[in-house]
Amino acid sequence: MPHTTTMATMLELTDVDTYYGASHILQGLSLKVGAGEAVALLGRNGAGKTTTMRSVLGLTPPKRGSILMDGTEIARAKTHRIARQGVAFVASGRRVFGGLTVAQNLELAARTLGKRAAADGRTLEDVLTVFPKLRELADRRAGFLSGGEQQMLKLARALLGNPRLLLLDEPTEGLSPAVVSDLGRWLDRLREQGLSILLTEQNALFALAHVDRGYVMLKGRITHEASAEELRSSEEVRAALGVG
Amino acid sequence: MNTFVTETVSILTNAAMLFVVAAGLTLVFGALRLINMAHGSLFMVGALTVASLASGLTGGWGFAVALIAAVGLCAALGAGIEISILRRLHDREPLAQLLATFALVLVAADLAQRVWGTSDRTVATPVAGRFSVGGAVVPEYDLIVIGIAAAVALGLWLLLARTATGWRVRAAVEDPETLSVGGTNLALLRTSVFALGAGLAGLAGAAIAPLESVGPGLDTQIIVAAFIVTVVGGLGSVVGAALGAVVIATVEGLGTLWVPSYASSAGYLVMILVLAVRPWGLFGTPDR
Amino acid sequence: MTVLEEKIPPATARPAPRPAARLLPLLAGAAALALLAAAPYLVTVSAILSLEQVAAFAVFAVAANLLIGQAGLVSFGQGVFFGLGAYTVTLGWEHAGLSFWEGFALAPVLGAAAAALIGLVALRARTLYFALITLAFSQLFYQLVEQNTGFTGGANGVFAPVVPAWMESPVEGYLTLLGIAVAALLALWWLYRSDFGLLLRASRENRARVQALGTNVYRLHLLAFTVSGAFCSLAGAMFVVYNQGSNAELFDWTTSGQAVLMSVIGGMYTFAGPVVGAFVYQFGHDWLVRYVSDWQLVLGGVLLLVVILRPDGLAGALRRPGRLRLSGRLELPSRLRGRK
Amino acid sequence: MARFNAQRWTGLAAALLMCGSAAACANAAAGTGGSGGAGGGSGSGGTVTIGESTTLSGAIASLGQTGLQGVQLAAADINAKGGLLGKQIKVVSADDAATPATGVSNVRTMLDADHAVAIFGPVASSVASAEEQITNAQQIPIFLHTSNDIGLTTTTYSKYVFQDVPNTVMEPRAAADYLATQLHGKSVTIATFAPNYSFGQDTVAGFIQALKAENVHYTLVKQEFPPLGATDISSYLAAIESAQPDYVFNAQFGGDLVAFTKQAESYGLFAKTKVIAMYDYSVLQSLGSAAPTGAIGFDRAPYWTDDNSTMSAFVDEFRAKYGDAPSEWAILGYAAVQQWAWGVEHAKSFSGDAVSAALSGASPATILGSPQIRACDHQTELPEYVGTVSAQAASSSDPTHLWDTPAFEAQFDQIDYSCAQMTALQK
Repeated sequence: MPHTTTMATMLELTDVDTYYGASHILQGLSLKVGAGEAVALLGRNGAGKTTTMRSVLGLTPPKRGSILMDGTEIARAKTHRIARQGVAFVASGRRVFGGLTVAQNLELAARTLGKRAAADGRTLEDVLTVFPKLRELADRRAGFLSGGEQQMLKLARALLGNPRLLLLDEPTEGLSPAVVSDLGRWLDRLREQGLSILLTEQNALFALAHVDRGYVMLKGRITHEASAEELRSSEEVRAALGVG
Repeated sequence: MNTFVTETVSILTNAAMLFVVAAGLTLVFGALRLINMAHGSLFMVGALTVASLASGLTGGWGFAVALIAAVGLCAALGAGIEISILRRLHDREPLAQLLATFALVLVAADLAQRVWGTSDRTVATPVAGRFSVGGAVVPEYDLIVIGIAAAVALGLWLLLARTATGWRVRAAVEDPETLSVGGTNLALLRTSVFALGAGLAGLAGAAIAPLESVGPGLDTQIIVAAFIVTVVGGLGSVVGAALGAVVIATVEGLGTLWVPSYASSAGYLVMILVLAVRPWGLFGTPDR
Repeated sequence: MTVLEEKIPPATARPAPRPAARLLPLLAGAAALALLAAAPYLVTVSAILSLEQVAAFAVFAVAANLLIGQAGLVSFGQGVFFGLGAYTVTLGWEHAGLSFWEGFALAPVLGAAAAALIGLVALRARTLYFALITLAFSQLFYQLVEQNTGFTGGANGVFAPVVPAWMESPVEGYLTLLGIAVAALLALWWLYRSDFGLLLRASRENRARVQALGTNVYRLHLLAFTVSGAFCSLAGAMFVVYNQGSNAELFDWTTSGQAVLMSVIGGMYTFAGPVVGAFVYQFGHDWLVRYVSDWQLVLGGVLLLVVILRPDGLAGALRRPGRLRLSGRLELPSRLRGRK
Repeated sequence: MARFNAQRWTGLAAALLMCGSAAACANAAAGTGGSGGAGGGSGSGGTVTIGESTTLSGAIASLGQTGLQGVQLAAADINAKGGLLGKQIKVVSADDAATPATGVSNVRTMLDADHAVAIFGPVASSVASAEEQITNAQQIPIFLHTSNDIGLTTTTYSKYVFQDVPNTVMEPRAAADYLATQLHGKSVTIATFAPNYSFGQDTVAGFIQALKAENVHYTLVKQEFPPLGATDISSYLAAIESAQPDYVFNAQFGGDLVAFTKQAESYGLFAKTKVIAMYDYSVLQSLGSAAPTGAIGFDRAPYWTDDNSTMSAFVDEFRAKYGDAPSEWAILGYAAVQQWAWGVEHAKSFSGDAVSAALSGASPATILGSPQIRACDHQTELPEYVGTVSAQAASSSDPTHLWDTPAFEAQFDQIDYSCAQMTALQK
């Protein structure tokens, strides 16, 4: 297991303040994701986990603070520029383009960002090898897929952009136990391939089983930071997260 | 038979014209969630451009050149409007955007009067002939108008169904945020779609110019008709715009035959009836 | 009213205003009223004429804004009721021999009845579809009035000495309209401040929530549409005093659009906004039309600036900062509406 | 707090801009438009003000714009000859956007703020009838030189109203008379086509009535009423075309008539059918070489049919000033100002009562000769002109097709109601 102290930093948030209108959501938030590291962002509903991701993506730009992506400041960049820096996002919920077919969803992703790294990056073929099910569903309208299939499609779409950092927002939400364990396997495989990952989860036990390190958030601030094992065993954290 | 053919061709021509105007409006609504009141102004600019070029460029090719110039000018104007004004209002409620485009209608009316004056102009019909089918007269230019509409319909279908840009436009209707997260430059996409819509308005104006007196007032004449068609078909749906155009043209055409004095109200009645039954139009989607 | 008490954070819900803070708007209102009543003796005749129109349009805009700004229902069809009010007076005089005041009293009743019927259909549509179905009603009425020449006078309208002679002079006409406008605006003010008004604002912010808490939003909106129709119709009847008659264009969507413009220019999230809007728009319009050949260019340009620079309208600028924050939760979130 | 203040300032700036721009432009307009109006517009100094509120924007702006040119030129000519009762005439004008309420607002301002002593007419009849209410109440003469609804001199008539154009009864009657002279008792099929509002309906009804009065043997095969300003009229045209009438009487004017002609041409309607419509100078000029040769046109004051020297001098002057021949709207506007000026000189007063009394029953000299102003309804006894659109362009440099000469001149007493009929309509 690599240690944060020695490895290069992929993503670094420093003293980030983000507002929704007048509400102060992120209050001086700082966190780091190392290159090739998987990090979990834990906390209850409303703690600001999704806002953290939206801040990184430029969807809800921070008012103050710095966000470095592989050394480049992205706190004030446009969302599509951030995506082109190699940040991919798998949102929670049914965020596929329901009116397009599965094939069109995938091709759109491949043609938008895939070209950038086409030489050595993942091709549509590679992704379909990982998710063979999607090949069968190619001509189906994405809106008609099941929750698990949609999750698969969202993940495949994100990977087609050849990201260096993958943001996953509540990936297990609404999935059946079988699909959740599939998801775990895919995550482990992506870690092995050296992808940096930041994921938010309500299901702390799932998250901590597939990451190196974790942060606990409360009311827009980080309250704890530790390795996955420590967090798993900490009574205090378990209580804070409401985990049995 | 005679009446039937004449009536059918005229309904088709009317529908074709309405479709070309409405297609741009509905496309813009789909991708930008914006009702562009200035669509009629761009339509007028298209017609006026052809009218001022037409005297220098004669014949069928001359007209084609003027038509392309009109489309180009309107698309450029559209891009300018989107970048300088509408982009700033994108995150605001739809009413703000609606009023901004309404303000543009006022501005455009006076500017057009400044540039082109108040007198009515005419454009020589590039194809003045006519032929007869089953004893009924069909103007050749009607076929050109129908042809232009068919080309626009085919072009839009190819764009939306077959190209990545088209998929982006459709995806932008559903979930612009996810699209930008995937690396699409939304601002550029919006500008392009608005310019395309404006170009289509210009095309419609240019196509109608040989059949009309071209002068002030064309803008407001067309915009309400375009709204009816777009809303009946469902905002944002190109297929809906086509169907809406046919429905409205048919109702007006048959109304002309059967109840002439109420034909002009028929369009509004149809719109009210459609929305009473399907509050989001025939092919629209309920607002999220 | 549990809905709203939940919505407004307790800290900002109803802070007991300092006595001075409560008195100030009252004093300002009284001063403005005194100024308006004295206006005929202070300003030129042409300004009085504009003021006469403002009196009718202020009622029209505030009534329309009950839907636009308060309930979030952007109607482009309030001209239907404005026109109906005007025609009730003139056609009542012409066909039924009603006096001006009889027609005037009948106008809001007919307006309410028509609004209830139209609302039943129109309110099935939402957001922009609602805007456009109301626009269709506006145009439909316009066409019908213009075509039924025998009954309505067609495009020529009904211009006849229906207004009592003593009201024909600008000063008397204006003072009468001012009195009626103040009474109507007080009634509307009471509605805004009532639970009904609060519920309307709540339904604008979160329709599903209000519905879930047991209010039938469709019925709520139908009631608002009816009330708005009644007051718009009253405003139309007032307009006859200025216009000395009625004409088909009063039904047109451009008339409906005027109410929307006034609300937005003045500020649609406040009660006074549309009144300010009516002032600024009418005076601006009258001056521009009379003295500027490119008046549409200037009007459009200014409108564009207001829309871009002043999302809350001019009334936002005239409001004291404290008040803005006080009602922040309830009145500002439209800005946040874009967020997911 | 700082942010709020910023918003506050932009808001106030916008408000100030609105008022400021209006005021600035107003001052500018007053400064430039008041040509020598140093004495103020009140009529007490060296100037006297007349007002022209008409349609200067939108679809019928061309009628209003040229009408205004006629009025301004007439005032300038009178001023050049020393003015009226020693005063220079100042013309204030405003756009009514074809909306009665705006027309009312304009006229009330012209009367109350500018102290205008006479009002000259709008394009739309609805605006005219609204303005009559105001001028009647304030006892100011109004000269209607464009809108011509018969109702303006009947139901809303007062002694302050002057109708300076052939009215809606006269115009179709003249066309019917001309048709009768062409037919020599032959029976024909006729269709009508008119915008769907009072002007169109009245004109068509008047035409049919006139055909009956002239004992024309006709069969009415089709009547169409498209909406005013309809963009696409092909289905209405198709209906007309399929009825194959010998004649189509069309009550459209201006841009609508131009569009009708273009679309009718594409159906080949002119090959089998003669169209009778207001093919006046403006419409023929817009159509240029696309003019429908052989169609029957009517015009209220075609400059080319009048060969008296006063008219030709006026045409030359108008061309020199505006670079174009005068439309009927310009000619009638000019003549209306001449009438008013004549009335002022004979009454030796600007008062509405005096001018009205002087003009009633008088025959002032204008560029249109000296037609009488009928005492019972203040209708100027103008003829209406009807002609056949020529196959020849006016000249090698001007592609406009005018009419074959000589044109048919329908005399006033042949085409208008009698005074007894008018008085009955006035109630």
